[in-house]
Amino acid sequence: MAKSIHLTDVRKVFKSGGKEFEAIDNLSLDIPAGSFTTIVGPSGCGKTTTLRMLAGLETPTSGQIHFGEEEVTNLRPQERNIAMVFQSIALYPHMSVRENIGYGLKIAGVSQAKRNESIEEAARTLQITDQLDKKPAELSGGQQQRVALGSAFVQNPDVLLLDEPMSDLDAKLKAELRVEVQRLHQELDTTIVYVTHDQTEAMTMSDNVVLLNEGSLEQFDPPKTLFDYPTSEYVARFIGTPSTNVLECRIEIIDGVPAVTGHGLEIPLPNQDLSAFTGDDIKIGIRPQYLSLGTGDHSVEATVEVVEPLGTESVVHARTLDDTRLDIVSAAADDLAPGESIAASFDKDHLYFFDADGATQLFGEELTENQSQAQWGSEQ
Amino acid sequence: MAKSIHLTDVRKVFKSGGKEFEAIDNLSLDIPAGSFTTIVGPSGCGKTTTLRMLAGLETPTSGQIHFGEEEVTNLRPQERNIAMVFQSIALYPHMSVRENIGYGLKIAGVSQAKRNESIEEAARTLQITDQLDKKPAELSGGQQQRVALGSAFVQNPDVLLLDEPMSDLDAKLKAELRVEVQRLHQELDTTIVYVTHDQTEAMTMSDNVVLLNEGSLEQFDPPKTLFDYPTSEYVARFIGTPSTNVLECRIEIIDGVPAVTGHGLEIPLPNQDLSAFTGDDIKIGIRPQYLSLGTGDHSVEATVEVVEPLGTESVVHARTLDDTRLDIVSAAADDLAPGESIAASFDKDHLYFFDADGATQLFGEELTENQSQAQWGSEQ
Amino acid sequence: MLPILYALNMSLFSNPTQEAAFVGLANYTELLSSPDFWSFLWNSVVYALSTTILSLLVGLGLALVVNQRIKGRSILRTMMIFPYLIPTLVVIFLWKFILDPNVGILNQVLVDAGLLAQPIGFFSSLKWAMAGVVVTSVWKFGSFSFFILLARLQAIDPDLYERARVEGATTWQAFRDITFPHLRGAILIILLVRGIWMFNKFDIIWLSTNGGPLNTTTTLPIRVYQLAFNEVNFGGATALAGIMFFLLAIVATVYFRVFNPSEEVGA
Amino acid sequence: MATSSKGAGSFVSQKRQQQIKRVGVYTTAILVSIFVTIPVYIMLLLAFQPPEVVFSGGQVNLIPQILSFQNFNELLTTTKTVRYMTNSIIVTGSSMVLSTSIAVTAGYGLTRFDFRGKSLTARAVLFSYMFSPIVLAIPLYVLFYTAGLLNSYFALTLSLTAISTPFAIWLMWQYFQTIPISLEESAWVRGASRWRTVRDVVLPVARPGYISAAIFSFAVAWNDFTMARVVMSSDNMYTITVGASLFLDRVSVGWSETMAVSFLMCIPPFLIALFLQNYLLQGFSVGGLE
Amino acid sequence: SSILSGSNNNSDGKGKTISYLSDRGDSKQVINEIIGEFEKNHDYKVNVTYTSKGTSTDQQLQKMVAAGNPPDLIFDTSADAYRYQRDGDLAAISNVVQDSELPDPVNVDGESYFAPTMVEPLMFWYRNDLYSSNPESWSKWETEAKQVSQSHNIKGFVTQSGQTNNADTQITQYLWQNDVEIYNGPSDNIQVTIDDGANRRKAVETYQWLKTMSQYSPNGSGWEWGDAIEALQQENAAAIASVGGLPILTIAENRPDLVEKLSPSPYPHPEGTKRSKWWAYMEGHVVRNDGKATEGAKAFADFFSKSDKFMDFVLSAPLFQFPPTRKGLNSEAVKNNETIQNHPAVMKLVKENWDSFSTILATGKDGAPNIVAADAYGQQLLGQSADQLLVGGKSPEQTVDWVAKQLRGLKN
Ligand SMILES: Nc1ncnc2c1ncn2[C@@H]1O[C@H](COP(=O)(O)OP(=O)(O)OP(=O)(O)O)[C@@H](O)[C@H]1O
Ligand SMILES: Nc1ncnc2c1ncn2[C@@H]1O[C@H](COP(=O)(O)OP(=O)(O)OP(=O)(O)O)[C@@H](O)[C@H]1O
Ligand SMILES: [Mg+2]
Ligand SMILES: [Mg+2]
Repeated sequence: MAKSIHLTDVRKVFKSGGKEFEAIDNLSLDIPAGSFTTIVGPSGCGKTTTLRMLAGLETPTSGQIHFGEEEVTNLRPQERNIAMVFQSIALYPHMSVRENIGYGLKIAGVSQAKRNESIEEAARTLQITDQLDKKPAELSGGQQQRVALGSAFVQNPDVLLLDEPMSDLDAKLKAELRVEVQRLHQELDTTIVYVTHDQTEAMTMSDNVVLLNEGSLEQFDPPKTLFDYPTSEYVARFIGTPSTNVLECRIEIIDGVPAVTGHGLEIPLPNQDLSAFTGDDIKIGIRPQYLSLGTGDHSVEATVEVVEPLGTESVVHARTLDDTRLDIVSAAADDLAPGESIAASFDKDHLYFFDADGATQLFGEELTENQSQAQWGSEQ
Repeated sequence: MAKSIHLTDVRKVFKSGGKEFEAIDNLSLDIPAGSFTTIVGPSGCGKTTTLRMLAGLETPTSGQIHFGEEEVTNLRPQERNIAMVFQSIALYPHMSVRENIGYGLKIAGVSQAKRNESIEEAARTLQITDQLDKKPAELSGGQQQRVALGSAFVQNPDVLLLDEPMSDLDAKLKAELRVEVQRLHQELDTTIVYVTHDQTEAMTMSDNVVLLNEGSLEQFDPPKTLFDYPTSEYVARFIGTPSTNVLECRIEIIDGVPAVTGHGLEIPLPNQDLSAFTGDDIKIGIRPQYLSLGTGDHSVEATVEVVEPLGTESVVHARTLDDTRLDIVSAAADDLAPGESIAASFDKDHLYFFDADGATQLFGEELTENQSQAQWGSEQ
Repeated sequence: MLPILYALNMSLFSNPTQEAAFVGLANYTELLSSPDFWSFLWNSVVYALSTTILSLLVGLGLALVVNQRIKGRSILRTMMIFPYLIPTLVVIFLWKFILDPNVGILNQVLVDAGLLAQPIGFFSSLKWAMAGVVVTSVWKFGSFSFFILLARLQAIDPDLYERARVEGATTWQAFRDITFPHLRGAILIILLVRGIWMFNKFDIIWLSTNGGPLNTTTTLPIRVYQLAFNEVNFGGATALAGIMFFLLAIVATVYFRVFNPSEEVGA
Repeated sequence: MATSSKGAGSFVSQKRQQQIKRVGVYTTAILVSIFVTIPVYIMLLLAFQPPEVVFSGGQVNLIPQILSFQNFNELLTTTKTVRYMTNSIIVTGSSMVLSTSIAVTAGYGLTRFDFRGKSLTARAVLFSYMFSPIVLAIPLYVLFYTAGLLNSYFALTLSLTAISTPFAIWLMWQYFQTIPISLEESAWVRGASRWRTVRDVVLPVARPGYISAAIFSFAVAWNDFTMARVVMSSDNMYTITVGASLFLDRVSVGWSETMAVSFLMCIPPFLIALFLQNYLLQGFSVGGLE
Repeated sequence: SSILSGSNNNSDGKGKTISYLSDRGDSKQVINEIIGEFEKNHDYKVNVTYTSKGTSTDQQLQKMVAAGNPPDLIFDTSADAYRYQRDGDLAAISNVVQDSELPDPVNVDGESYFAPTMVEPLMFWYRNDLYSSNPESWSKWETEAKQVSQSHNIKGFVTQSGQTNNADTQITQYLWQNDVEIYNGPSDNIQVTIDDGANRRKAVETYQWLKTMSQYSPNGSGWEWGDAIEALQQENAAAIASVGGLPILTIAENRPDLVEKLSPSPYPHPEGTKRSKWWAYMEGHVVRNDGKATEGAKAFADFFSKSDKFMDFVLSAPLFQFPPTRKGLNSEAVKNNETIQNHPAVMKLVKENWDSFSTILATGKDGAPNIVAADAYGQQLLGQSADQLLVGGKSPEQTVDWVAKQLRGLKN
């Protein structure tokens, strides 16, 4: 039975060599029952720690965790009906792949025959049928990871915790397994919490994404909201590859209308009350995908540094005249050479406006729509 | 001193529980000195095994390996001047991060002071300065991986072997470190062999890409060639995400001209001698990025199954009328609903033509250019 | 191995330390035809098996306990290794002083508490003598398996336990499915080697009961000693040692066949 | 696909099991403490009190009355206990170091190198333990006499090492198999020689293993009576076990002196247990247990 | 001794080092003094190897013999001496023994092979505060032991049994007390006579008495001398058998308050028997004939017996060891010994019974050396017979049959 998950002011402090290290800082989250939540964030931000607290493998230093109505903060892992794939994979070295996958079922008292059925089905899905009789040490990295995944697949937990379960798999297989994980999510009545570094996974699979920043919550929203309406420069930069370009500008009153200036730009913000920021620094963010080569309404001049061909598109790494990095994704960049001068233009609809602290103050589309977005509350 | 690497008819057979398992099958490769070569391939195809043979950790069952002129097939790892980052990371649990990174230098007899300098520089680059005094068990997965990477950074080997060194890092950090690895490659005079599942890495970093398929070489070419001129359906499908769409068609003579038909398509191949295939099955491949929604010169009808929003673009998973999968990448798919009927059109320049065995027979651009490509020989 | 061959050679002579007369296998046939031999063999088997298995269980239990995070485990660990390190001579002193009917404090306490009418001579009663030597042996040798198993326990990747806990395994199941497979090789070797040693163990019994009363604790090695030094029949003694050697060799060969203790959990 | 009732198949609830486990753990700990402490307490009781105090009134007085070194004084002035102890410490120490080193080297070799008949050899070595050591005294004496090695630390150290090494090798062989080879591989590719790898990587990780081997060799050597009796025939060369057995059956030696000498014989084991224990605790174990 | 290379007796110059095997570690100091004097006067060095009591001398001896390195001189019992003589390993030391007043228990064909240095007679000890008088006779022992056991929280007696020297000596002595002739015949034709006619009846009687007494005794199976002494010391038993004044030595240390409550007594005897044999150990020197310094060893044995430190040696355990001659017994040294002075009753017993002191060896016809008895003692068969009776539950008759059979088995 899928359960909702509630974290209330959870903190986790590690003691290491006499020093204290705060891995999770006052994290509160409400994850709906049956939902698929992805945790993302830079390496070392506390994703695994959060998952381990959900599993009962670490006890929060303070705060509570509830599964549904039940407080589980101090319950042991065995007492929570969960399954987990470890980032470290953690296969039993002395058991064959088959036994590894089936171990959870064996514990649950499932009969040999039924177990084998489940195991073989999982193995087929994961394309490791040939490896079933090997020992983990004889597997490749990706095969080991699939075995770990397999042992989660065959179970039927209230909460399924997956810690980067596909980091060692190739894109093609990943794409196939993504579909399988989603199918599983629908079949089993379970709440999934999924840690990943792969934004495609985060974007495509999840109902909600948690973005952590050094142990605190940065944003918790559905993926599309996260992508389109980042609440901060941090989120905007972290989500999406290549990273969102950020240009430092100022707000000036031009012709009585506040406008963003800098980098040769002049973007009037007619009906927005940014007067508070007048004379202040403001930063504008624009995704590389929304920049196009050539001049337009708003364009920035830059010098090409490197062109990285990605197949159908290329990433142009350039620098503006004042040396700010500017990345442009374009399908027509093959003939650009390093050192070449280019112009990159954008539609102001796609802009984000951040204040000096990095909090988002305005989305470009508000300029034209002139209405606040229902999906997001203007935090801070 | 960077050295070229030559594999000649290398085979590797593992014995496991009485059964033999051929992990590498007659692999021959010539990797130029100082180049950056990426090995890609599905999980379990033999990438790690190849790297381990280069490192001297496995001995080929048959065949030779040369570094430059010198045969190293049976040399021990210590006798090859190499550095390696293991897929399994393999940090020394009893040493601090600092000692872990510096161990290779210590072996080489570098003084404590110099060692510390290198270590700290590497740590800065890898953003693990704060972790230097921790033990590996106290690190997050990604931090551990960076420590492993750090220990390769500080060395100065002839050959640097990296086995998925960034699989546990977030996209942003990965992008930054990609640049660092490339800088390192230029600074150090070293040949790099890099195993990865991340196609962006493979495409952006490497001079050449090796694509393995169940232990044998599928294609060995610069990344752009691999992407644009795959020698087989296998390569076309493996490289690029989402995977290349493949439609089964036939060659028929229409109006005296051979043409590809099927799925409602009719693509004349006027000046190509595909008469040998007349009446035969042929497969056409088209990348999802080259499909656009709506009808055109050549278009296929399909029904939408799922739309995956990826941020700036979405992937439309659809099925043709005869149930073949068809993926389309589009920036304007937000309003498509599952079940909707769509048409996807393409430019025949972007087509690949595969015979029944999957070998590429023709590239779409040849149809217009009518000249054979210098970059690729028509293998098989 | 030279001394063993030398000893086996001596077993073919009637009085090998003095002027030796070659008697072939006579020493062997004489021993094997004595009915006492079988009762001594039985005693040896009882003693060896019970001490080996009990010390293994004790050692395993202790190792599992100390492997827990409990307070004072380091003091415990020191205490647990200690009995194994002190000489048998001292062990016997200590246990005699406890079990002795006269100065023994166990008797004193039991009698004072009214639980016993009169002191029991643990080492001199038919009922208790074997138990007495077994307890003494287990006290000394329990820690042998303790420190070996503890070392092995510490080498088990804790991730495996975490995974098992998440999969819902109880403490017992985790022991059965993770701990035991990792300890299996060590346990099998401990059983074998400890078994061999206890089968050949001489000093504890000799110093505490001398093999008595009425030969209830006379094991084959005690008999070897009596033959060699009380009855000055060194040929007989070495022959008996030879018989024991062959018995053990057969058992060990079968044991290796069946259990293959060198097969290890891959790391 | 699977049942959702975790822990089915066990009749006792998790919480209960946990309680049972805790109770079990602490009971064992306490029992063991008592079991080990009582004999030791008695030893101290007798060793540090004059006999007439301990035995006065026809009972063993379990509560200490006064502290006295009379028994030790007696030992140290009328016997060569100090000399015997020194001898024991010398041979035990050397044998422990020697045996552990051999065990580490051979154990590593057995684990990491493949050669024909490897496990057969290893098994054969264990067969040497099967011959009753009682009758070996005479052959050994003959051998040592012939080799002119009687009465030397060297010979005794060697014999004790010969006794402890086979099993110590087994221990290390078994232990090294638990160490992931990738740790070593990662040192090799950095150019560390085999020996260097063993020193820097394998040994620190194998610490619990070789400490077991050291404990074992110590126990064998410190406990030894037979070998010392075979090799040493001069009063100045006796080890403490032999030396003590010489004066302990004197008519005038009672329990008090016996316990006093026992106490002396327990000091090195205690120090060893303490030292190895701390050494074991330092740092870590592979899994980062501590 | 050097650390690296052992000292090999061979290398010390041929025949100039006397290799001496002794279990008298207790008297190490005196022995070293005597050796010092000997080495001053003779061109020999003496190299002592000490062994602990019990079988370790045998063990050491066998090793040395097997290696072709036998000792020249051994300190041992007369029984063992006779055994070595029989094996042809001893050199005669008639001049040492016959020129002096020493007893001559191992005399074969007129040649002496054993130079006694001390005598250790058996003796009983009882609690004079619990026993109403010195019981002496079987029936009185029985009544007294019974009375003590019933009216005090203590056992009146100790019956020892099992494969130990003390049990063996005690049972032998009990049999002797009832005039049982266990053996008969000359040295070369020893017969086991314990189950013949009158002997059998008397032996059964003896075992019967033992069985009766065991009711008032703790289970003494496998007890060494010290165990019985501890029973006395801890007031678990009111009377024990022991060697000389050994109990006094131990108890004086642990329970000084108890010493004066202890009185010596001869072994219990049935009414009307004469006391013919009184077990006394005899220990001394034998010289092997296959050593490298046989002559030196003879000289040392002689020097030892005549040394002015000889009495110091004997008196290193007063009340327990006594000089081997009556002259020695009456010597000033003995008289002046403080411990002996404190326990005149012990001395009185020894003096009065001196003539009936006998070793187990001298149990052939007319005291001829009896190798069967020596071997029986080596394996403690009579001690085991008591175990059969008291622990194993055999009847006295069965016990006699059992022991007779075992003894005959030895003969063959
Ligand atoms: N020791 C071994 N015994 C048996 N089979 C092995 C052994 N090592 C590897 N293999 C098999 O060889 C094949 C290639 O393994 P390898 O580790 O080279 O794969 P890989 O390409 O690195 O895969 P991944 O991307 O999953 O790491 C796999 O199918 C694996 O199961
Ligand atoms: N046992 C520990 N002792 C001390 N610090 C720890 C310990 N475990 C984790 N940390 C620290 O806590 C922080 C969060 O760790 P965590 O493993 O949760 O990161 P993560 O988000 O999973 O990172 P990654 O993506 O690299 O796996 C890291 O900085 C790590 O160094
Ligand atoms: Mg993590
Ligand atoms: Mg791999």
